[in-house]
Order: sequence, then structure tokens, then C-alpha cells
Amino acid sequence: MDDLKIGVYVCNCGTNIAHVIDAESVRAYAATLPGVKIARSYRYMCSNPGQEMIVEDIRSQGLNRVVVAACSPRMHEKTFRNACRSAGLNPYLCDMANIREQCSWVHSDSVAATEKAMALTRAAVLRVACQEPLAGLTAEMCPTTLVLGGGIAGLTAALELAEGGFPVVIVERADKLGGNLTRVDLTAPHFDSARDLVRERIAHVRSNPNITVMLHSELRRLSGFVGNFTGEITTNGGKPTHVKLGNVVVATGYKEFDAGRVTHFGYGKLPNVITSFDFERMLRAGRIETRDGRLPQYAAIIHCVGSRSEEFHGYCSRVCCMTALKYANELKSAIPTCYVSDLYIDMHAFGKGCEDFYKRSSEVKTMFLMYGKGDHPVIRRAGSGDDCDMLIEVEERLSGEHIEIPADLVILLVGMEARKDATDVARLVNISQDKSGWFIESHPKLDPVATTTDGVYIVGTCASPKDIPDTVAQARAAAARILAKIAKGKIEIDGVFAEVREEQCSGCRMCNELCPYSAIEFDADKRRSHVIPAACKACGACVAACPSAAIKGRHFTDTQIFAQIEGVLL
Amino acid sequence: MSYEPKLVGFLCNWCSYTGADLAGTSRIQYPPNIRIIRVMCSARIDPSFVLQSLGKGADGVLICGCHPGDCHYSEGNYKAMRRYPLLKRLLDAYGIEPERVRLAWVSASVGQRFADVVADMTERLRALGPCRVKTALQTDQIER
Amino acid sequence: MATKKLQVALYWGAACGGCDVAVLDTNEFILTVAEVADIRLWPIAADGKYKDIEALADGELDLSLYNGAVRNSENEHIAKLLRKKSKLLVAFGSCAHMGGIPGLANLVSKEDIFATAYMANASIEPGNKVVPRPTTQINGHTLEIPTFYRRVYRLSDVVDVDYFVPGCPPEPSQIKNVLLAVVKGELPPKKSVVGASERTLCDDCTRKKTEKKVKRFYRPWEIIQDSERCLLEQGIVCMGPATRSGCGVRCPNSNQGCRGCYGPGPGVVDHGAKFLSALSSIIDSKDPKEIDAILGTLPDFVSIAYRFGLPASILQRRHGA
Amino acid sequence: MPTRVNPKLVTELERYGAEDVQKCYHCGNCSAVCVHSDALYSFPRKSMRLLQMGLERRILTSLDPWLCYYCGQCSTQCPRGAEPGATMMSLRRWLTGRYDFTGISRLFYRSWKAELLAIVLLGLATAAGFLAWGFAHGDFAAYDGPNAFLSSSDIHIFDWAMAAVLTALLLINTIRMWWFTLGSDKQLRVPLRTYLRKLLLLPTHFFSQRRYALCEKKRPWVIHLALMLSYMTMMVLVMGFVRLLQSGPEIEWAVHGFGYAASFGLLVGIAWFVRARIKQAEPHVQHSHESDWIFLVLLLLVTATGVTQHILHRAGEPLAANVTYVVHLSLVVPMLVLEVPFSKWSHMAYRPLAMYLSEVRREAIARREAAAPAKANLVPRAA
Repeated sequence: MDDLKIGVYVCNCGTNIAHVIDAESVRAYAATLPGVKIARSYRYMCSNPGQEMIVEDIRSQGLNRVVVAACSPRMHEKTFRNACRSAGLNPYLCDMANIREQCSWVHSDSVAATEKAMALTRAAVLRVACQEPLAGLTAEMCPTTLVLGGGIAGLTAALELAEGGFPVVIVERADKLGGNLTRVDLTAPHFDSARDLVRERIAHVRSNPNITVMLHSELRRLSGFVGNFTGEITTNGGKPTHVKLGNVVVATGYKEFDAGRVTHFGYGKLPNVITSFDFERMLRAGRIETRDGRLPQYAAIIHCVGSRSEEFHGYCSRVCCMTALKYANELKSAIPTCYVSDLYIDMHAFGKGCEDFYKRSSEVKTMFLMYGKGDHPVIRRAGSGDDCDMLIEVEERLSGEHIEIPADLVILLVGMEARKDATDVARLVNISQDKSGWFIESHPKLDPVATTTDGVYIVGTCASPKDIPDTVAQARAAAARILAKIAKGKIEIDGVFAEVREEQCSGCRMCNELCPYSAIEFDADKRRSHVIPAACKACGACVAACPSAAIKGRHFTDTQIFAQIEGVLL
Repeated sequence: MSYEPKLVGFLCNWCSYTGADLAGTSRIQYPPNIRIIRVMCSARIDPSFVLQSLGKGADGVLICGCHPGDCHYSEGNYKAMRRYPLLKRLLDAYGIEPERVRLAWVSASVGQRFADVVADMTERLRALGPCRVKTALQTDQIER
Repeated sequence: MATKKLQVALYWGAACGGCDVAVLDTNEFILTVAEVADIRLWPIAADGKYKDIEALADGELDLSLYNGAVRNSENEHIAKLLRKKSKLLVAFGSCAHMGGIPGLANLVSKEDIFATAYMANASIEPGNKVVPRPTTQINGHTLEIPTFYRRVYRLSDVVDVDYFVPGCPPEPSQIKNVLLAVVKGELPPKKSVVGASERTLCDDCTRKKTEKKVKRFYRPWEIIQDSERCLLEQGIVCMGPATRSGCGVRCPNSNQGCRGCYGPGPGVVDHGAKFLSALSSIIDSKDPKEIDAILGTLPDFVSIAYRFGLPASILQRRHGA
Repeated sequence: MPTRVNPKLVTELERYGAEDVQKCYHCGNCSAVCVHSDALYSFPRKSMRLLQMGLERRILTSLDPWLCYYCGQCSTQCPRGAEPGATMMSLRRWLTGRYDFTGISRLFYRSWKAELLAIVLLGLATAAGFLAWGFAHGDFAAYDGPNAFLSSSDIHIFDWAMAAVLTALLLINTIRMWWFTLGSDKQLRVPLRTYLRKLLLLPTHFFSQRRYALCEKKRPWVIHLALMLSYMTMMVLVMGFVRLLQSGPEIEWAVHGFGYAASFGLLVGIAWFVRARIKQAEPHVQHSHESDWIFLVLLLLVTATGVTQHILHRAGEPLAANVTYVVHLSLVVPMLVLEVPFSKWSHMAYRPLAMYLSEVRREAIARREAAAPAKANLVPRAA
């Protein structure tokens, strides 16, 4: 062990840490620990002056280890590693103690919190002493991109990438491209035709030589890692073809909520209670009529079917409000004498030009009725004496009246739902799903199209309900990021991965089956196992399971963790 | 001074550690008795870490991982799920009370659950009293 | 070194004598040893007296092979004596190295041992209360016997040990290698394990290894094993992957799972815990109930994992009330 | 029992002058900015809502429309241009139509041609009647004196007869208004004592219109009050002193003084209203319904002919005076007979009654609350 010169930096994070933890006494305690050459306390370690202080200390004091006691490593580990790197110190000789999210913010007793901060800092100092310099690796980046799903999202991403001059493979389960948008007639709020949008995209895709379209096809298996994926794709369930890939764009879209599940609407029992997609079919056929061919004198539109409710989905499906206004306008222009009432919880007219659209829709004499979240408007057949087919009974919130609404035709705006097979897709490309089944993005605000799995992107409604502009924007964002990666040509692989020490490996092959990424291969003639660094995700399963401790988990070795145990319990 | 149990927590980076961070950002308070050690996956937690923690004076050890099926490495938590029952049998043979070591699935999106697990574990350890392994091993050397 | 004979001492603490027999098992090699070495103490083989050893000068002995664990005050006393008198003190065999089979006594208390041995035992008259005590008064004389310690210790727990020769008993060929190395002075750095390989048994085991996925465990008599295939893959508990090689794969070659007498590989802190981690990882199930059932087929895991090394484990003995 | 919404009511109200009611999306600015709106009588938003949903029964039993003096503040505040002020005005017209048991008022409001036709026919009939009466009993050239063409005593009797009929009609409609708003309300028992205690409010509101004074701009209240007082004075003079009015060329200042003042008040008031409705500077005059114009024009003509007739009489031109007098009468009769019970003029009775009844109802509710504090029905039923 070279003679240790550890620099310990205790951050105040303004008052976030300092309001509970006595940063100065932690600093003073750290100074007494073995191998610590310098210990400082500063208001904001992640600020530029904070980082410069580390760089300066490394250079002037010759520090060969750095410990920063501050926020969570998930927040600023990269920042301080870069600071060390810029000072010429290997970034893996730096470690953090989480004394904010897991100490000052969660404990109010400052004596205990300070004592805990000292323990956590001590653990980091003992750990950093056992840390070794590590170097990353680089690997080739294959320019081909796989796009899962041929809807508007997949088509846009594919086009963007193909126009960048790189090959794209679109895998679409159905027998035609276009996805959910082909089931829609016009779009809100400008009433331009959805079909033209899609047809234009498909035409471009078909004419672009860089794009291979595989209909009736499914991704069976995806192996390898970012830049070096191999996709196993079957068409019509036939012999799988293997494709070398660099990145994957998941654009598998959504499924509409099954209106039959809401019993009090009577969908399926009352013939004239239809879903928004049924109504779109009517619009595309150019004739709005009830099941028995009559023009409806009263029409009702009901929002939030399956959305924003405790029993079904808590989230708002974002597109139904504007679709409802679109239907109100289309109904009025098709049948001027028709009285349209619109039963909503809250009118979400947040998009561009939507507030004016909402105003215009009220000018066509739509009767807007507000019902409470969690209320159950009941639709039942009207009596013989009534001049309408059905009556919707509801507690109207703006007037406080208990009313019934006449309706010959009721359009249920069904919300969006994750597809049943989303779990299989998630397993295939190794991404995760939230409790509603939507794919989870790497960071909801800063990184919405990427996932925690490098090289796999999620765009459009498969990640969460959204309208066409957002979907297209996300498709282009994902494409842009992939183009940037391809342009870079190489992928840097983090220095943290498992490594087999040949002199200790007895070839017992216990580790071979444990790796979900099959990153461990057995060399038959040398009778030794060997880890492929680029494929290894550093989970450490094999490190813990190796019976002869022959596999070393770089940056998470046994000695380092034993040192931490020692540190936290001293 | 009343006995304050020392609890060592091994948290996987992607779910439980993020859940603990979320408890932080949501300012959910929980007892300071836990000292958290971050590993990349619950599959990295070697049973000897648990024995070492008890040997070095911990009164309890908490192993956290992602809910089965949610693991960032898709199957890591199953290894933890397989090692844990055998470890519990071993601890039983060593005469260690079973409540001292616990495996809990904590997801990244619920900070409250992590705080509840820590609070519940601290209370159980307070009721159990200190784990005498460390002191026992030290006194063994003297009083032959 | 040829002029003066090697001064050697062998001693046995809490032992079964197997290690001494193993030395003899080197067959005619023992004669060459006799030529080059004077055996000053070998209680099992010759009637050497302690005072002869106490009379020696410090370090006069070139090599002491101490086998057996430290279970009572006499074992410790002689261990300390030999340490004082020898240049090289070697912990010879599993008992001295890791506590061995006697070490399993650490799972029970001294009172239980005495009750089982001297009171609740078929060959003891019922109602007997007499148990050994360090001093006993008999018609005016005091009779002293060694004090029975509360637990079993390894040799390195009581004295500073130079080298460790694992094995129960150590393989005679390995003993030969160690003795030759001592004679030639070609020894690795102090504190290292000698007479064994740096790799585990699988390195030398000729059985075919394919996919380690276990649905349940079997006791050896429960199935007819395939002598070609790896035992562990057939569900037989074998500590081969976690135990140092050097014994010539004696147990697996006789269709019996390795029991770990050669101790853990280099860098392993707790032999049993390491084996536990490896063994449970290859259980082929994702359902907690099924996993529990599979583990149910593993009776008394602590005695399997720590058969030869309980005192060497992190927790060293049974704790609790 | 749920109440049936009626989407047709909004279109119906458009004939009464309501516009863009559906534009209202219930932000509540109008009710917030209205001086008169309070917890019990919260308007105009509530009335807009009832109208949007077509809850006729609720509107019919509500006093709110009468409590609004159309200062137009709400319409300026409305972010959606839903014209709450004009809608409240249209609700008053609709209510007038519903209070009138004969149905004529509804006819007039929904078709101004019918109203105009009725006025013209009635005017001609009156003219013919008076001419026949005049020739039969007096000399066309004589304005006053024993054989005056239209002797004041005859007119006097005629006036009182007509007044009786009109009062009867108006009385029936006001009773219906009471019945709709308070009488038929089963959950609210109003003891006679409360009616009596508040009775004084009727005359005070009738003469002072003090709620109108609460509006931010005072001028409309002053002019409206002056116009109303002038009209009342003129009515008193006509009903009580028609003989003196019609007597000798010299001016009897004790009577004619009041007459001139009233006429002047009337002319100035009407001129101001007409100018306002033409210039349309203020929000409350930007939406004139035909019935407003008919009423104003009639009032203007009546006053003008009344004044000219008086001047001609003073100037010694009895023949011309008589001609103007016939024209005056042929305008006065339709104005009184048609406007008073069936059109805008009936607000003279309904408004003070509404002020009175609203206070009666407030006290009755307060009494009921004190006795058994039931959940106020103002707050929408709990979710």
C-alpha cells in the first residue's frame, strides 16, 4: 500500500447538512483518522470553487485518495470523480459518504446525526484506503438501430435515424404500419387528418433505403450490450434471423382501456354506449348514427373512463379532453340540431392552442357538466315517455344539482393502458415497469427518453400517456441521442466490472449460470472461467457466489466492503 | 445510557438505496441506528458480510433488494432470496436470534417503506437487547 | 546443515492421533527423516518427558509439528513451551490449523459436554455426579489435571504459528514435501499454508463439469452417482469448489462429497459462509417456498459447512443465552 | 329524484336576448365582482349555470334575476365574454313572460312584430273610439270648457277604469310571482309576522331604489330615479288632476308646475337612455332587446304628444290640441295596457316585490337555521 495521503471534504450543502450535523466536528474527527493528510469543511463541495479546492489539494498536497462526505453518490459521484480525474488522480480512488439524504435529512437529533456522519465518513476513509486505480475500456458502436413498433413514434424515430444515414430495422407485430393513429380520423385541436399524417410517414419510410420493415415480426431475444446487441427476430413465428444492433428504440404504444370494466356505464349492455374508438370508426365512415341507424338528437360525451380513478388507473390519459371537444364540434357540424352535453371531471386544455379550442367548443352550444372524481354517473335506458334512449344520472358539481341527462348516443372516452405484453418487452430489453405497467425512464425530468439500461430508449405512449406532438418530440429526441452516440463511434465502458483471477480459478463453473448477461465464458482447454468486461454490468452476483473467491469485483471487492463494515461499527 | 442498537444495512444501488435517498428528499424521519453500505445489487451481499457485521458488534443486519422481478440486473435479487434462508438456518445454529437479520424488498419509488422497515427493525432490536457476539469473542480470549 | 542433525519435536493437543499416524504413513521416508533428524519429543511414539524439553535452550528445536486443537490448559502450556523452544512451529493438520472435528464442540456448552460424557451416558452408573475437576484432594494429596476450557481454540489462537499444514490428516506425500522443504530451507513467507495447492479441488478433480443448477440435495446413499459427472451437479453436497486442493481429491474419487478438511482457498475470510453463498446461489428456483423446501433437504448445515473449521469461523462458537 | 336537464332552454332564451351563455365556464369572476351578490343570493354565476343546464323550475323559483340592476361590471370582468349582465336581463324578461298568466307577455318578448302590431291595432282602436266619443259628445274645435271634444271628466273615468283593469292584471301576476318564489316552497314556512315586519321595504325600495345606489356608478341610478319620479308625478297628475291639466289657457302653477317638471324629467331621462343605447359606451346598454326600444320610443312619443298638446292648448290652438290629444291617447292606452302588465314596465312592480320577498325569505331561512341548523342547501351535496 503506497503511503496513504487521504483528503477528506465535509460538505455543509448550505444548511441542508449543517442544520443538523456539526460539519466542523466531523471534519476535526476525520483529520484524526489513519492516512488522512488533510480534512476540510466547505459550504458547497459540488460548486466550482468546491471542486477546485479538491483539484488544488491533490496537486499541491499530493493526495492519492479523496473522500467527500456530502449528498448521495447517485447525485454527485460523477462530479467528484471528474474533479479527481482533472487533477490527474484516478477517479476510482474517490469515495463518498452519504450524510445528507441518508443522515441530515432523515434524522432530527443532531448529536446522533453527527455521530452517524462521523461513522459514515470513517467507513469511507477505511474503504478508500483499499480502493485501487481502475481504467475503463472502449468498444465498437454498431450503427444499426432496432425500432420496436411501427406507430407514429417508431416511424418518426426510424426516419430521423435513416435520414442521418444509418440503417434502421423496424419490427412491427401487426400486418401494417401506423399503429394506433390509423384508428383515428381527425386530430385535435386543428382537425387535420390523422390518416394523412401516418400515410406521409409510411411513404417516407417505405422509400428510404436505410430502413428495413419487418411486419408480422417479434423480437425473440436481445443479447449483448450497448453498441454490440444481437437481436433474434422471428417473422410469422418462423426461423429467427439474427441482427447486429447498436441501440434499441422501444415504441410499442398503448392499449385503450376496456370500457366494459366500468359496470355503471353499461358498455356492452346498452347498444348506444360506445367508446371513442367506435366513434372514430363512425367518423371515418363519414356517418354518425345510433345502432338502429337514427341520427341522435341528444349526444353525451363522458370523460375519464378508467382514468383518474381509484378502482382503475390513477393517472390522467392526457388526450381525452381535447378529443372530447373534437367530438363535440364534429357532432355539431354533422348534426346541427343535435344537443351535445359533455360530462367531465376537470377540463385539461393544457396543449398549444387548446384553451382557444375549449372556448370555440363552448360557442357551439355544448352543455358542459362537471362530475366529481370518484363519482359513478349511471347510464340507464330511458322510459317510454322520454324523448331519448338513455338517461345519465349524475351529481353535477358546478350547480350542486342531482340531474339526469337525456342521451341517444353516449361516447365513453376510454383512457390509455399499458399493453398486456409490455412485461415481456420489458423482460426482453431489460427495462422495468412502474406499478401501472408503463416503462420507467432513466430520470423523469432530465432523461425522459433513456432507460437505466444503456442503449435502450423508450418513446411515445409506451412510457406514459401523451399526445402526438410529445410522442414525435420524444421520437426525435431518442433518435438524436442515438445519432450522437453513433457519431462518437466508440463507447466508453466504465472501469467497474468483475474480473477472474486465473491463478485462483479452479474451473468449477459455478459462476457460468449465474450471470443474466452471460458475460462469463468457460475456456474448455484452459479449464478456467473468464469475464467479458464490456458485457459485465458489475452486479457482483458471481463475485459473492465464487466458492474460491477467485472473482474480484473491481471497486466493490470483499476487502473494501469488510473495511466499510469495520468503519461503520468502530 | 440506554442501549442504542447498531444496525448495518446493505442496500442495492438501484432500488433500496434510491428508496432510502427518496426518504431523504421527502424528509421522512427514521431512527439513526442504521448505517448504510451501498452495493450494486443484493446478489453482491456475501453471507460473510452479515457474519462479519455481527462479529464486529452490529446488533442487527438489514439486507435490502428490489422486489422480485424489478431487479435492475433482472435476476440479482433471486440470489439474495436463495442465500437468505440458508443464512438464517446458519445463524440459528450459531444461537443468533432470527429477528437480528432481515431481508426486505424496498422499491425505488417508496421512501416511506424503507423508513418503516428501519423503524420496525430498530424497535425489535431494542427489545431484543444487544447482540453479545463481539463482547463474547473478546472475553473468550481472557477467561480461558 | 549436514553436520548437525535437525532437532524435531512432534506433539499432539486435542487430537485423534491420525496426524501422527500420517507421519508414519510416509513409510520408508521416515527412515530418511530419522537419519537427518533427532526426534526429541513424540509422545505417541516415544516416552519423551516435558522436563527434557524445558531443559532445552530457546530455539534449539529446528522444527515442531503441533497437531490437534487447544482444548485444555496442558495443550496451551506445551504449545507455548514449543513456541519458545522452536525456530519453526507448524500447525499440523486441520485441528491445529482450524480447530478440526473437536472444534464442533464449540456448538455446545461445557456443562452439556460433561453431562453427556459423565452423567447421562449408557455406560455410566445412573446417578453419578462425579466430573473431572482441575484439583482433587485424595488422602492428603492434591491431584491436578489440566483445566477443561469452555471452548476449543486453534493453535494460532494461543501462540504465533509459522506455517499451516492443512488436512485431516495431511496427505503423506504432502508431509514429505513439507519436511523436504524445511530441510532444504525452501519455505514460502511465514504464515502461509504449505502442503496444499492455491486452487480448490475442482482444479484436480477429473469429473466432468457442465451446468450447476440444483433442484434438490441428496445424501450419498440416496442415489447411485455417476462417477464421471461432478457430484455437486448430481445434488450431492461437495465442498470441493470451496476447499483447497492437495489431498489428491481422495473423497470425491471415492464417490463421496468433499468435506472441506483442507480449509478455504486463499483470500476467503469464512469457509462456511463462502460455501453457503456458492451453494445457495445455484439452487434452481425463484419461489421462496420451493427454495425453503430444497434447503430442507440439507440437514444440519452448520456441521457440513464448519465440520473442520468452526473455531476458524467469524463467529467461532455458538452464542446466545 | 334527479331533475331533467333541458338543453333547449338556452336556445329559447336567445329569443329573450341572452347571448353566448354557453361560453361561461364558471370562473366566478362575475359573482365576485357584483356588489349585490351574497351567500344567500349568489349571482349571476348560479343563474348562468341554471340556465346553461336548462333547470327551468330552479330559475322560475329564484329571485336572483330581480336583484341585479345590470351595472354591467360582471360583463366587463368575464374572461370568456359570456355577457352575464345581458343574460340576467334576459332572465328577467323570461320571468316576466312566465309570471304573466295570459301568455301575451311571452308572445311579445318572443316576437317584437306581434307586439308592434298589437300596439298599432290598439292605438287605432283607441283613436277611433275617442274620435267617435268626441264627436258624439263635444265639439272637435273645443279643447276645454263644457263641450270640450274630450271632456276631462270622461277621460278621468276612463283612466280610472283602465287603471283598475291594469292593476288587477298586474296584481294577479305579482301573486303568481310570490307563489313561484315563496308560496310553493314547501321546505320554507314563512309566518305572516315576517311578511308584515318587512312590509315597509316595499315602498322604500319602490321610491328610493336604494339597492341601485349601491352600484359603483351612481349616475344611472339618479337618472332612472328621476325618470321614475317624473313618471309617477305625471301619473298622479293625470289620474287626479286631469281636469285642471286640461283647463283654461292660463297656467295653474300649483298643478302645471309639477306637470312641467315631470315632463322635463321624463324628456331628459328618456333622451339620456336613448342616447346611451345608441352610443353603447356602457356595457349595460350594449345589448338592447326590441322590447327595450319599443318601451322607450312609446314613452318618448307619449310624453312628446302630451307636451305638444298642452302647448298647443296654451297657444290657443284647440283644434290642433285636440288632434294631438287623440294621438296622445292612442299612444298612452297601448303603452299602459300592453307595456304595464306584459312587458318591460311590469318591472316597476316586480323589482320592489323581489327586494321585499328576498328579505322576507332571508329572515325565514335565518329563523329556520336558528331553530334547526340543517345543512345549507347552498353548498353542493358532499361528494
